[in-house]
This record gives sequence, C-alpha cells and structure tokens, in this order.
Amino acid sequence: MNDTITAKSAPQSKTRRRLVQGGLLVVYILIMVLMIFTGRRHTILIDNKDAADGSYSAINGMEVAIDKQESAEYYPGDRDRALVQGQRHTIQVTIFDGNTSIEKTFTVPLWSDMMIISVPKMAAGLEPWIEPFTMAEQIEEAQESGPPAGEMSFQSLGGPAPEGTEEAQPSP
Amino acid sequence: MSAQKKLSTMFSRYAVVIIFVIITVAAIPPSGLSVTYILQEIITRLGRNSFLVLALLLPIYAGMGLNFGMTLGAMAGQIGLIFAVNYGIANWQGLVFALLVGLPVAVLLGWICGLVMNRAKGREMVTGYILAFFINGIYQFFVMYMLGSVIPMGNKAIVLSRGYGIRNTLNLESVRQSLDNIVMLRVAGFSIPLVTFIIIALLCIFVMWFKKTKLGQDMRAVGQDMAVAESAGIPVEKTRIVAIIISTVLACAGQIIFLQNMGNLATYNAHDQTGFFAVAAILVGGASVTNASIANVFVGVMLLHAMFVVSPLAGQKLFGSAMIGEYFRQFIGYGVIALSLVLYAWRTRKAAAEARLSLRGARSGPAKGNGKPAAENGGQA
Amino acid sequence: MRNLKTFIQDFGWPRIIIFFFLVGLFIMAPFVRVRLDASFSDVLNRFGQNAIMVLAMVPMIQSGCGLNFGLALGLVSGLLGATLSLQLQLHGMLGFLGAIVLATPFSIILGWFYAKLLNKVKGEEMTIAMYVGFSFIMFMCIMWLILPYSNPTMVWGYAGKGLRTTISVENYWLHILNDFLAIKIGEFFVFPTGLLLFVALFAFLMWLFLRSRTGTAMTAVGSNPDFARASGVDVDKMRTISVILSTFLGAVGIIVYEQSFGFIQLYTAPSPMVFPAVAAILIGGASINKASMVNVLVGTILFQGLLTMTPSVINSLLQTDMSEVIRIIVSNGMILYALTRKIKVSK
Amino acid sequence: MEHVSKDFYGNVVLHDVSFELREGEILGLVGENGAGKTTLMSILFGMPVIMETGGFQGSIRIEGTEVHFSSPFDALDAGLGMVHQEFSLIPGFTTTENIVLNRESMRRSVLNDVFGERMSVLQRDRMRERARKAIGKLGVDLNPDMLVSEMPVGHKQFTEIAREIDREKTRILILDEPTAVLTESEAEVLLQTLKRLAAEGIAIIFISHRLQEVLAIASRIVVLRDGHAVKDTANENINMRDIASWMVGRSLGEGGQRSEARSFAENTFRVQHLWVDMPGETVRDVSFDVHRGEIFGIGGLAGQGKLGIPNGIMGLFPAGGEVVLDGKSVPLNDPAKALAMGMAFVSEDRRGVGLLLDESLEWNIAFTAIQVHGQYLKKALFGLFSQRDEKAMEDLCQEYVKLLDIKCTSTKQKAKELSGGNQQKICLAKAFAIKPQLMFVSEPTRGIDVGAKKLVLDTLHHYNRDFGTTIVMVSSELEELRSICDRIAIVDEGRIAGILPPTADISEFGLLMSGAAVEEAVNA
Repeated sequence: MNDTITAKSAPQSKTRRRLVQGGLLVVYILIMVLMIFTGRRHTILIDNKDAADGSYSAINGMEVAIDKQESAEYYPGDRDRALVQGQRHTIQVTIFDGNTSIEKTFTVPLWSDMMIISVPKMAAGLEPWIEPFTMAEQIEEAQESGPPAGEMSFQSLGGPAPEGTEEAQPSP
Repeated sequence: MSAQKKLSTMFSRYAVVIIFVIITVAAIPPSGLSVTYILQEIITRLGRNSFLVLALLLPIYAGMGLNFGMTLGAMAGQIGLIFAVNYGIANWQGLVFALLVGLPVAVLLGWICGLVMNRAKGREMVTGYILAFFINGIYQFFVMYMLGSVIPMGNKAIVLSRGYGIRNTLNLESVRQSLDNIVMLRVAGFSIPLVTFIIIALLCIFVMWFKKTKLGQDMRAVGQDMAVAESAGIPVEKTRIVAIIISTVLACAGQIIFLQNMGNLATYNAHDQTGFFAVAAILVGGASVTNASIANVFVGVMLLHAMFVVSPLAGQKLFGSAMIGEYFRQFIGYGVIALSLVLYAWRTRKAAAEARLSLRGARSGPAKGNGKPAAENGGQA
Repeated sequence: MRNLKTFIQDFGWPRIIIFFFLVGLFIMAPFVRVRLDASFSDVLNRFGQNAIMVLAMVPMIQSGCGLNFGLALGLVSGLLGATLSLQLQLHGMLGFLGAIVLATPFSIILGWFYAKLLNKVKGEEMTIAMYVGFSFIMFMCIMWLILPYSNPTMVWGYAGKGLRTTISVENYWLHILNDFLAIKIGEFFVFPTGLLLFVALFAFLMWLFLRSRTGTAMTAVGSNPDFARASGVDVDKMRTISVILSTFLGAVGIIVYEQSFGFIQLYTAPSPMVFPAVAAILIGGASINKASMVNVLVGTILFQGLLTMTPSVINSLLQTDMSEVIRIIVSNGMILYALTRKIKVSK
Repeated sequence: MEHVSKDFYGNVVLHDVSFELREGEILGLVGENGAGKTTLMSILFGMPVIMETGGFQGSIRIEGTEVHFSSPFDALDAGLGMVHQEFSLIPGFTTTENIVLNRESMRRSVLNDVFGERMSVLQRDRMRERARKAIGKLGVDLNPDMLVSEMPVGHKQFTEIAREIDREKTRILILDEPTAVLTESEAEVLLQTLKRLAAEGIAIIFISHRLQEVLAIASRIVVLRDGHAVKDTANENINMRDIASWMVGRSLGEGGQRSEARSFAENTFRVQHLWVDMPGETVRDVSFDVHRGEIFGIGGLAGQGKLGIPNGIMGLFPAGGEVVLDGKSVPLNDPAKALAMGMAFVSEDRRGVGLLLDESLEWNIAFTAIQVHGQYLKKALFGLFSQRDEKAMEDLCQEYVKLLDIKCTSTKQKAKELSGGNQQKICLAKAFAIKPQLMFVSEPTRGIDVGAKKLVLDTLHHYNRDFGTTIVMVSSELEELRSICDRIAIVDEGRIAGILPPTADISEFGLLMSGAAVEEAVNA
C-alpha cells in the first residue's frame, strides 16, 4: 500500500479545509485593514502665522520636524507641508531663540486627507492646535482633464481604437 | 540523426534568439550608448517586467498557448491601484492594498477567461486576444462611468472634472517605486531593486515547486494530450481554468509591480501592450507555444529590452529619425511573435510528417511482420 | 413558434439584440433632436465607405482560412496605390482608378506571400495573420519615412521627406464616387449613388466569382477540405486565390474609404481598421467558415448604423460619450461570440 | 456476465451473450468486425455511450455480486483494467509518470488546506518504485525514466499494461488487439507476460484477430458472431480452421444470391508494390490486377489496410508504388489526375470526405464533374466568366434522384438532412456523374439499414452490368463481397493475404483474415 491521497479524503479534512479557508479570509481582510491604517497618507500643513484674533503670534524662526523626517525652517507667515503615513505622529519644534524645544504626539483621523498644525498655537498651549483642513482645490498638481475618448495613442496599436479621426469627417 | 541535421534543428529551434542577439549587438555601436547605461536599464527593466512574463508560464504548461488573456489580470491590477490611490494609501502598503483589491477581480476575470477558452479549444490564443479587447471595453465602462458615480471616489484629484470617471493619467506618486526602494542595493555603480528581485525569485521558486505538485503534473498531462488526461480521470476543463486563473492573478501582481516602477498609470491604455510585450519577451527568450522555461523568461526580457533601449537611438543615428527606431522595435516585437508562431506551426507539421515516415515505403517497411508467422501457420494447417 | 426558435438560434442572440438596439436608436432619434434624414444619409455613406473592406472578408472565410485578421496587408497595398497615384499627380477619376490599378500588383504579390505563409500554418491562421498584419504595418511605417516620395502635399514640410500622417486627397479625388450622380433630397439627405454603385459592382463581381468553377471549388474547400481534395481540387491553390482576392479587395476598400473620408491615413492607421471589418461581417450573420453577400450587406449596415447612431443618440440622451465603449464591446463581443460558438459543420 | 443483450435503437448488436471468467484464466474473445466485441467490452467497462443509448439488458456479476458501472471509473474501482487498441499515453511523460497517471503518490503540502488535495506534492521516488514493481510483474525490461515519445511501440504497450497492473485492485484485465502494433518478437514477449499475469491470479480477456495467438495462450475461447456467442469452448483439440469457420460461418442460405461466375480476359488495372500512409489503415506492400468489367472485392478486418488501398490510389493519402490503368501510369498523390484518368472513388468516410454536408444535393452530385470535367458550367458575360449552370445541375440531380430512388424533399435540400442510406446514394451518384471507367467503392453499406444496403448493392451490380464499369469494392462485410464480387482479395497487415473466388469456403476467408500465411491459402 502506498499513502496516495485519494480525492475522497475524510470529511474531517474537508471541514478543516473550510476552517483554514475561512481563517485565511479573515487574515485577508485583516491585512487589508492593516494596510489602510498603516499606509493611509495624510498631508500635514505646518503653519506659522498670527492668529486672526491675536490670541497667539507667529514664532520668529524655528525648525520643525514631523516624525523622523528632515526638519525645515519656518519664519513668520510660512506655511509648508509634510506627508505622513499612518495615524500617530510626533512633531518636534526647535525654536531658534533660546533652546526651547517642544515635542508632541498627535493623531490624525483615518479618513482625513489634510490637517493643519498651527505651531504658534501649539506653543501657546491653546487647543485645538491641530485641525482638519479643507480646500476647494487640492494642492495636487493640476492634471489634464477632459474625457479620454478620442485619445488615440500610438500605444493602442492593434486595439480597436477609434476608427480614424471622426471629427475630421465632413459632415453631410 | 546526422550532425548537420542536429545543427539545423537546433538553429530552427533557437532561430528567434539568434536573430535577436545579432540585431541587438549590431545596434549597440551606432546607438552610442555606454554598456553600463544599457546594463542599468536592463536591470531596471528586469525588475519591472519579469513578473509579468512569468505569468505566461502556467498556461503554456497546460497546453493553452500564449495567454494573451493575461491583459485581464493587468486590468485587475490597475483597478487595485486606482483604489489605493483613491484611498490615499501610500508606499508599499498601497501596493499590497492594490493587490488585495485586484486579486478577487483577477480571479473572477481569470475564471471567465478560462470558461471562454474551454469553449474555443485549439483557438485559445486568438480567443484570449479578442477577449482582452472585449473585457477592455467593460473595464473602460467601469472606470470611465462607474467610478465616481456608482462607486464614490473620495479623491477628487483623480476624477475627471465632470465629476465621475478617472482621469487619463493617474499619478502614482504615492506608491512610485516604493517596492524597488525598500532596499536599493548599489553594487559597482548599478542600482538593484533587491526586494523586487526577491519577489521575482520567490515566484520562480513557486513555479518550480508548482510543477512538482499534483496539479502541476495534471496541467502538463492536460497540455500534452487532453483526451488521454480525460480518460485517466483528470478534470481537464477545470485544470485549464485553474491555469488561466493563476496566470491572471500573477499578471495582476505583475502589472502592479510594473506600474509602481513606471510611476504613473495611463488609465485607459496601460494594459494595451502588456500581453504583447510579455509574449514577445518569452518568445524572444526561446520559448515556443508549447514549451517554456524560467530561463526563457529572463533571457527574453533581457534581450527584448536591450533591443528596446538601443533601437530608437540606433535609428536616430543611422537614419536620422528616432521614429524609425521606434517603429523598428515595434516591427521586431510583432515580427518576433509572428515568426515564432509560424516556425512553431511549421515545425509541428514537419514533426508529424517525420513521425509517420517510418510507415511509408513498401519494401523498406519497419521491423513489423515481414511475411507474418508464415511457418507457424503452415505447420498447423 | 418552432421556426422562430430555430431562426433565433441560427441567427444568434447577439445579432438580434444589436438589431433591436439599432431600431431603438432610430426610434429614439427624433426625441433627442437628432435628424433622421441626416442619420440615414450618414449611415448610407459609411456603409459605402466600409462595405468593400467587409466584402474582403468573404473569400477567405469561404475558403476556410477563417477571419482575415491580416487584412492590413491589403490596406497597406491600397495605401501604396493611393500615395503613388498622388505622387504621379493623377487627378479625378483617373487618380482614383489609377490608385486601384497601382495597388493591384502590390496586393497580388503581398497576398501571394501571405497565402504561402498561411498554407504552411493551417489551423493557426488567425493568430498568425494578426501578427503578420501588425508587423507588416510597422515595417511600412519605416518605409513611409524613407521612401522617396516628393509630392509636397504628402511629405512633411519641414523635413522635405517622409510622408505625413494624414494626407488630404481634396485636390485629387475627394468624393469622386460619393458625388457621382449623387442625389440630394432636402437639406440633410444625400444619396451617394456613385459610391453605392461601385460597391454594388464589386459585390456583383464577387457573386459571379462565387458561382464560377473556381468560386465553387473555393466554397467547397471551406465547407469540407477533404471533400474538395477528393474531388480533385487543389486546396492550397484555392486558399491562395482566396487570400489574394481578399488582399486585393482590402486595397480597393481602403481607397474607396479614402475618397469618401478625404484623407489618406498612413503609419499605424490601418491596424484599427481591421477589427471593425471582421466584426461587421460577423454581425451580418457570417460564421468563421461561411459568409455571403447578404452577411456583408446586413453586417455593414448594422455595424455602421450602430457607429453612427450611438454617438449622436446616446450622447444626447445621457450627455456623455459612450459610443467608444459600446463600439469596443459590440465589435469584440461579436468576434468572441463567433470564435466560441460551436462550429456547426457536422463531421 | 450473463444474458447480456444490447440494441442501438432497435438494431440488435448483442443477443443474449453469457460467459464467465475464472480467476487466473485467459479467455480468448474472437469475432469478425461488427460481431459485437467492442460493444460487449463497452458494456463491461461502463462506457457512457452505453448509458446514452439506453442501457443494456442482462447483468454483470463480479465474485457473485451484481455490479452497475455508470462510468469507466466505476469499472476501474471494481478491479477491471482495460488496454485499448489505441495507446492512451502522454507522450512527453516518462514511463513512470504514465504508469501512475492520475494515481500519483503524493505528500501533503501546506497549501492542501487552502486549495484542496491537488496542491499535494508528488513523491517521485515512490512513484518510480511503484512503476518498477509493476514493470517487474510484467517481467519485461522497461526504463522507468524513458519518455514515452522515445519508446518503441512495444514498450508503449507494456507501459499501458503496467498502468493497469499498478492498480492493486485490478483482477480482470481486458486487452483489445494488444498485439496489433507489435513486432513478432514483442508479441511473443507480451504473450509470455500475459501468461505470467494469469498465473498470479489475474483474469484476462484477450481480444485478437490473430488466431494463432489466441490458440497459444487462451485457456478458453468465446466466439462472437452477429451478437451471439456461438461458441464457448475450452482450448483443447481445436485448430485455427475451426475457429475461423465459427467466426465467419454463416449458413450459405443466408448469404443470398451469388453472382454468376464470369471470366474476364483483359487486365485493365494493375497495382504493384503499393504503400499508403493512411493513419490506422497503413498499406505496406500490395500488388493486384483487376480485369476489365469485373467487380473486384477487397476484404479484411478493420485496421489491416484495406481502406488505405483506394484512398492511396486516389491520392488522398501519401502513397508510393506503381499503379497502371489501361497501360498508362497513374500519378499518385494527385487526386485531380486520378479523377481525370477516369477513376472515381466513393469514400468510406461519407460525412467527412464524401459529402458537402452544408450544401445542396445538386452541389454534392455535380461538384466533382464541375471540377474534373468542367461540366455543368455555362458562359456568362460574353464568355468572360464561366458560371455554374444551376439548371443543368438540377436536371442531373433529378435524374439520379429518380434512378437511385433518393428520398429527399427537393434537390436543394442540404446533404446533412438526408438519412445515411440516401447520403450513400448521393455519394454513388457523385461518382456516377463523372462516368468513370474504374470505380472504387469503399464500405458502401456501412451504417445504413438493410433495405438501403440491398439497394446500394443492386445499384452497383446493375451499373457494372449495364455500363461495363469496373468496380473495386472494399468492405468489411464478407457476405456482401461474396454476394456481388467476382474475386475477393483479403488484406491482412497491409498486405494481400490472398485472392479467392466468392465461392471459396468460408473458412478459407476466415483463415486469411486471421493472419494465416499466403502460402497456406494458395495450398488450400
């Protein structure tokens, strides 16, 4: 006798297979969720401006680093952005006058694309120093628009690409 | 078999490879490119394309020819990437997410493709080719009309200004080369995307392992003789469908790897040429419709892309027009496919004729029955 | 009831759906302010433009070579004829006929080689034809750049050599057939008599040919090659004739298309023209080994009707341009349907 | 197996056949073509075709319990093994891989729990071990790692048997013409092997047309004729002649009319050393002469090459040798020339070669005449074009419809819509339409009912008498040949075994078919 596995294996292994398959499905979804949480990218705007109501004023020169990214210098009125992945981040601010340095941890809501951090506000100890930021137009570089129909690139050779340029057709 | 005949069969077997090497080598000096540059390009392109080409192997083992239907997998991968960009999932996590989204789509499309091909046995290639176009129509419909209207798209930057449909070109900045850059080895001035190569190596190991499984064995059996396999109790149609599904899924992953390296996605035609380049590569590497190995894949990718790198510049220098080089490489690409298919069809017919040669000729018949057991019977009567 | 059922089975669901879809489009047209007469005129015109290319499918289908995905070879011959005719400064009807005459030797030679190849690879014709067509188009792309054409309307102005991507035939033989005896009814309807007559002439010639001894033999080859061989027909020769004929018709087809369209389109332009022709004849009811004049007629009208009506009607209806997607799905779906249909030749 | 009957749509193929098989016994099953051997085996093996055509009567018992096989796999599970006439091997696989095909030894892999059993890994060494064991049982020398495509035929046959042996359960082995493709020495080894297997307790059903082989190894012999088991006897004190006459022996009264004996002086057609490469019907070296005006019959068992003769002469399959018609040499491999020389051929493959199924009857009948003689054409457009003369074609068709009594709704009807008998008449009409001097008719009565059979034979008879056309008729049905032919050649193993007058004793024919020597026939 050999230990050939026949197609009609014991029902026990079938239930076991179902269990493993179900388990894998769960793992599949878990990985997907994990990817969303760890891979979600947010834009953090770092703001160094006076408050409209004068409750705090811009810091006169500082260096700000988000997580372990390269730090950037800010002077009053500056605003710059940093890209981060995931939800929990730290911000490290080194103010040029003296050796004051602040380090804070913040959480970005998962589905928020862009947050603004007002460093002066944070330095002043006012809450909330981090707020969602919405803008009508995204900062993303403008991409060409217009429906893709009629675009006939050299690439689509052999494809049933538009038959000739129909616009050129003399209309009867 | 005489030595000369052996040589000529060998030549006809590797005709495509030999022609290719000659053309490419001849084109290097006029192109004026340095060998280091060409090598770096080849390394980059190996990482970019090998996975896609590897996806062609299983259907060849299963006797279904070159799977032009792999384009379906590419589309699935693109859909995955669109969602990854839409949800703003960046870096390698974005790629994994894209793969996880694309996977079920790829399985579904692969299953459809397998069903269709089972209805067109013997015409798999042309059918796969047309099926890719057909599904392309549905893909365009989905991406151009469904996304953003039926399925909400959060990221307005990727949606057309009219409010639904995805833009022509998608910037994959968030995932650009994120796989390649996890560990980028620098050896002697060359950049080697280590993780990409590790993944490709893992796939190769998987393919080799797969050939040793029962399913792999069944695939080979089905590929060689469907009728015999059927009579031995192997579920032929199911095996063929599985081969196509695996190929489609691999193509899905391959397209994601390809696109992360390219860094942007031509939403509506990035997949058009996927099948063409992959098929051309594996054929250039010396594979045929029924026979392919992992070595064919890598040799093919290297040769084809060396030629692709070199030819526009060579065309520019030789004919004063870069377009000539551009056309030339397309010509060669299509020509190689046509030539391999012709050589293959021609060889099969010749082999069949040769196999029957022993049955021809009257007096010089084979060992069999020279006047049958005459003596025996004479005795009995 | 039974008759209807077998009729539908023979004709195939996809065709019936397309037919009713088209009828629906015509019915809907007035409601979305698309002029019916203009639409009809447009459909007729496009029918004339494309019919001969669709007709080119017939001989190869009949002789059992399958769908001619290598029609590009014929189209390129036609382009050669057309450009040569312009190069020789042939105008008017002379220019048009000249183009056809000049294209003929190319189409015969190319067709002959093409047929030799196809005879070597019986059973794999379609895939190979496709790639032979593509690679030949790419080869001709190089040729268009380096052939010594000199007519200034054709070559790039700045380089002084290499042909333009699109060449206008306006001063040569634009609408030479369309305007011949054209009947204008109302503001929007033009009946392109000359064009349709020309198409009819070719269809008639093809009909005659199929009834000749050679044509009969060819049909038998497609229907049952073993029978034909047993009856003393040289199968390879018949296939060769059919391929040459198909290539020639492809050449004529594209010239007719150009005179109506107004431009000679070079480089990669021919490749996307093959699939619509294949799809059209299949929509007309042909299978991959049987085709008739009726299939050509019905198929071209249905397919071109669809192409004309979907952009105008659907666009007005949905305010978006879905015609492209519909075209891709319909034409490829049709080819796919034909390929996967169980071939009914009972063996 | 008891009282097995089987009919295909009222056409009784097997009639109350019973036999039993003991452990370790070799049963020789012999019979002419169409005697029911194949059907019997299909029933035994649970082939789906039996179920599809309405099942069978009677019962099959294995070790006392009645079994019902709904598919060949059930039969395999019950311990039946079958080696078919055609090899069922995968060419690119090794001996081992073929022997254990779809029964490979496997080890579980991690993916088993995810994707099922087919993800198990093969255990090559174990497979080789099993193959070696099975080969060992056969007592032959087979390399377990050789590719089947590189093997001599004999080894392929052994591989097939080894595959059946490898199934531990196999108790009954059925071999259908296992020696047909083997050389003499290979056949000898095979017979030894079978004896050895029988000694180990495996029961064997051995089907062969080579009677001397059957005599050599079978312990019992069952003779099937026309669906009846006419003889079930132990292999004692019987010789080939007995079996041969049991096989073919109809009482003469059944045979119906005999042609009157005629004598012909003139030779019109001569075939010398003809070889034909027709798959399944290879002709190796055939020479014969045909007299003017005679009906020359060619008989023999299926697969022996009788069909290859007309197909080769008419140029449908690659052929070589010398063929002379009326002193002129016939070029081979060129159907057009052969037809032009005045020969016509009614193919045995009616639907495949004989007819244009999707075209009208007119087309079918007139086509060859149009192509070969340029008939039924008319000039059109001032002689520029020749056109089919539809009217003439219709007239021609009408003429034959009347003459041959073809049942059809109109001459425009498609050939595929006719019944088999009427299709055959169309094929005949097609051949008659070119007015041949020499006509080959291959299996004219295959697959048509009795009434139509008679009509077809009568037609040939009259055509021969009325027009003096020489006819070469190839048929598997000996009685048919004997009823109409003037001389009958029997083909065996691609060679003419002998030529006999139709009045010769039935056992003579049987002997010739069974691979008896030419000399013997001459002596007898």
